[in-house]
Amino acid sequence: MEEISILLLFDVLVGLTLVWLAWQTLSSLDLFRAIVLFIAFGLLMALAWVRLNAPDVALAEATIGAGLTGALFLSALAQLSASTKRKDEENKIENS
Amino acid sequence: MRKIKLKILEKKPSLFTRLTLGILMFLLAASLAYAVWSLPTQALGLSAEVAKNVEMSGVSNPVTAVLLNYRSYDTLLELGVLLLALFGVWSLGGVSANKSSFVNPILDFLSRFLVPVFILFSGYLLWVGGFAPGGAFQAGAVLAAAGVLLFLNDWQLERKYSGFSLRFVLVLGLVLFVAIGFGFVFLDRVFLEYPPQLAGGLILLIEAAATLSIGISLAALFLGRDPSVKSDSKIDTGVHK
Amino acid sequence: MTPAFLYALVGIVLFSIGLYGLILYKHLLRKILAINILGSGVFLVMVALAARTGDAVPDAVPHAMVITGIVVAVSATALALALMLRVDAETGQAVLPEDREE
Amino acid sequence: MLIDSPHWISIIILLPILGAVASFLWRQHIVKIALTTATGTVISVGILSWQVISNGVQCYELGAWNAPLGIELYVDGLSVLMLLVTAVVGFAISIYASAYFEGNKSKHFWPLWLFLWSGLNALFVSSDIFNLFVTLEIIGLSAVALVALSGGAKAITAAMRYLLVSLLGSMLYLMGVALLYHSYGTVDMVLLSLRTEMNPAMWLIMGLMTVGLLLKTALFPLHFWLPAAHSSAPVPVSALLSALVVKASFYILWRLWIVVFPLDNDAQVGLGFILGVLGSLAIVWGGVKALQQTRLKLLIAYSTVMQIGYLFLAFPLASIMGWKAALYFILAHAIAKTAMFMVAGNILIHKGHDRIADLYSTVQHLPLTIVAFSLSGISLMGLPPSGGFVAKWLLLEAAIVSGQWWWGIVLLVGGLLTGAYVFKVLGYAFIQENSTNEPRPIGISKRMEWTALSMALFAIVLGFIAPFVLGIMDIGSPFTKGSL
Repeated sequence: MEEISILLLFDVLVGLTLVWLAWQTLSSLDLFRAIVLFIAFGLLMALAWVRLNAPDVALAEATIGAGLTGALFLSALAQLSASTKRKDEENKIENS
Repeated sequence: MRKIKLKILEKKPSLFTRLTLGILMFLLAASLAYAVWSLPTQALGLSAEVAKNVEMSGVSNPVTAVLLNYRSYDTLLELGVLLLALFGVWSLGGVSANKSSFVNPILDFLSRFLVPVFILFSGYLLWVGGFAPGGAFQAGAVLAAAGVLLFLNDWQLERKYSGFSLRFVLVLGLVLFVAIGFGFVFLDRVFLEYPPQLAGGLILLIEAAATLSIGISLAALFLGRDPSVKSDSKIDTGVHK
Repeated sequence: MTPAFLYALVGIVLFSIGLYGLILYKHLLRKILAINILGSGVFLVMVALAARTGDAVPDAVPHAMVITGIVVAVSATALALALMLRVDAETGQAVLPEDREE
Repeated sequence: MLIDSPHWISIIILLPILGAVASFLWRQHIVKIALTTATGTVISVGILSWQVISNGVQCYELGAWNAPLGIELYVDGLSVLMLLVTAVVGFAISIYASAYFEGNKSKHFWPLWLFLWSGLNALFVSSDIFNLFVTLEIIGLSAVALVALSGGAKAITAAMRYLLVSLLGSMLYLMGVALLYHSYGTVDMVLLSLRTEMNPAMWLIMGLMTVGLLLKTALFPLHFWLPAAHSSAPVPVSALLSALVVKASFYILWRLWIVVFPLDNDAQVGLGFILGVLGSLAIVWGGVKALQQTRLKLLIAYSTVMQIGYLFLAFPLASIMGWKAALYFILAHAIAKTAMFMVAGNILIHKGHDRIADLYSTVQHLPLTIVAFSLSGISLMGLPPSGGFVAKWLLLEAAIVSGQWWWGIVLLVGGLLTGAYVFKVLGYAFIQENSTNEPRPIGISKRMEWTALSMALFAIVLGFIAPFVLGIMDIGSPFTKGSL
């Protein structure tokens, strides 16, 4: 019985952290931080899948959901900030 | 890794907007919670059906049995979705190649070690999917991770492989899936029906091709453009003659 | 409270947070993150409710559906990000025109 | 016998996929491959339709697994007509596009479009609500990529907005699927129809799925993404989106309301009233906005917003005749709108712009195109003897039978608004003016003029073959509760 309640406590903790990470991902001003939080969110989701007896989904989530989606986001952000930098430099030249 | 930071200072929406939307979302969540709460405590799912037929399916991992036998049609179309996303990304032409001339030596060293490990692990996941957690999608993602590492090290696909050969590998999984699925139609079966004694082998064959295609597709999505097209060529806007 | 219902509730909350973020935030990258969180919420509901089997093996059908869903989500995300970069290149900002702040 | 083979139902899905793949692989023969695939698909759909018309409903258990474990395909009269209209429009657009696109655009257009075709066919024959989600994603992603194909800030931002809306719609729908599966243990429509019962949770599921699908169908006020997306896409794509893609999500909604949600007649009429009001607003709003437009393509796009409204007038009537009217609206609009967008494309190429006020002397240079515009306009207005007339007639009859005459007023207002914007365009096109400072108009391919004209003619012919078409609709009696 005690074991069950400890596990349930763990589940509650995972659940709350998931919600917190999701909230932080969306409300963080820094996009880089948002993406890192999103990757952490994905990894924690994988843990949730394990707890739900879904190891196949956990593997898919860790590799695709967190890993590759995260890589896609990071690469997109890198290109976005490169283009912002370029635009800033152009503006500077125009202004000077 | 280069420091990539981008602060976007959005003007915060008014308190009224946030509050109204917040209340609406709360109501939505509450009614969904009620809907979930009113469900029976015991699942009405298909566990029994899945288990009963698993011997006929050719694999013993029930999830793989669903993905590649009972509901393999979904999986077939899903391979299509992945390919379609790639068509879409390529049609956008890519903005500009991510030219990072600076290669991190640690990353370089790591990738020399990690890429073969990833490829091996991918093969393992593929093999194990028949009877334990794993399968084509997970294996494909790990394979793609190897590709992502290579791209981060400025690795480039040799020109002679980036045209037809690449496209061929990308569609291989889907085409083989259709070919095997339709092959038995000529032996008086329906589309996607496999003889039980051959199912295991056929599923592994389909999964092997799918893994390769999924892995390369995902890596290509990361690259973000058709490697056979010169990255600087401007997207042409002429639509008609 | 069983883990199944607990995680289903978490899924519902994630779904709502994702929807809130999608509507409220303007930067496209954040909108795409929001869609992903919203999707994760749906997947969590789908799999969590499949675990209402006590100690027996959970239903594998929703598991397979969610794996399908995850692959569909990554495909859509890749296309969305590529489009976002083009929006940025064409308009100078990664936001939709109606959300631009002059 | 080959023709009697039960496998055509899978061939109509596989053939376009293989065509897409082949056109992706062998780019140097892309148009040849694409047109061959289009022809093959039309023939396969024809054979399947013939089978259904002569032998009745067709079922196909994929992988020999029956529902609930496996996925079943199901073709009745409603599916057949959706498949046929997709085939007709798809074939015409393929012909048109083979002259319209070239080079780089052509390379990207064909694989995307053939995939979209496959997704549409798959959707119309599926009776599995999760499988429908996958087909919706195929349609959504390819449609978005096709909109973006024309490049430029307008099209790209429209595509971006469209993608976000489309994904949100799919996710709302999927949440409904998840809850339905966990409430009733199946995702098969036939089994669901036997098991579902109305309770508070079911109302919520219904709400989620309906809103998700309405977003994709662009019913007022959820139409905000449509005009930009449909008007900035390349012309063949605009035609596809207006004629077929919005109808796909409508089709799912329709099946769910008739088959899966266990609404009794009163609930159907009551809830349907809300949709009917939204539809009426769409008709008035879309019509007024269309009238205000100065660009032809935007005018046609707003006309789509309006025409979608008509489809929803059938919901409060909740009668077989009302549903038949909705189906006839789908068919008539699909054909007429395809013709109209082709007309816009011809004018765009010929004049280099689509400003309505500067359309003078178009009738001298492109007589066939203007005839096509007039004929498709007749169908959209609902004048006899066109397909649009049959649709309006059926709807009016159904409204009177059920004592809800007020929908008739909406029909009348809609007809007048449509008449106004059609004549506005024609009025400008007939002005004769020999201006010398305008650049020499460009001649356009005969193929493009003739496809536009044949589609417009077909929109009229649809009025004459109504008894035959309405007969097909009865196969498997898709509009009766628990019919699947």
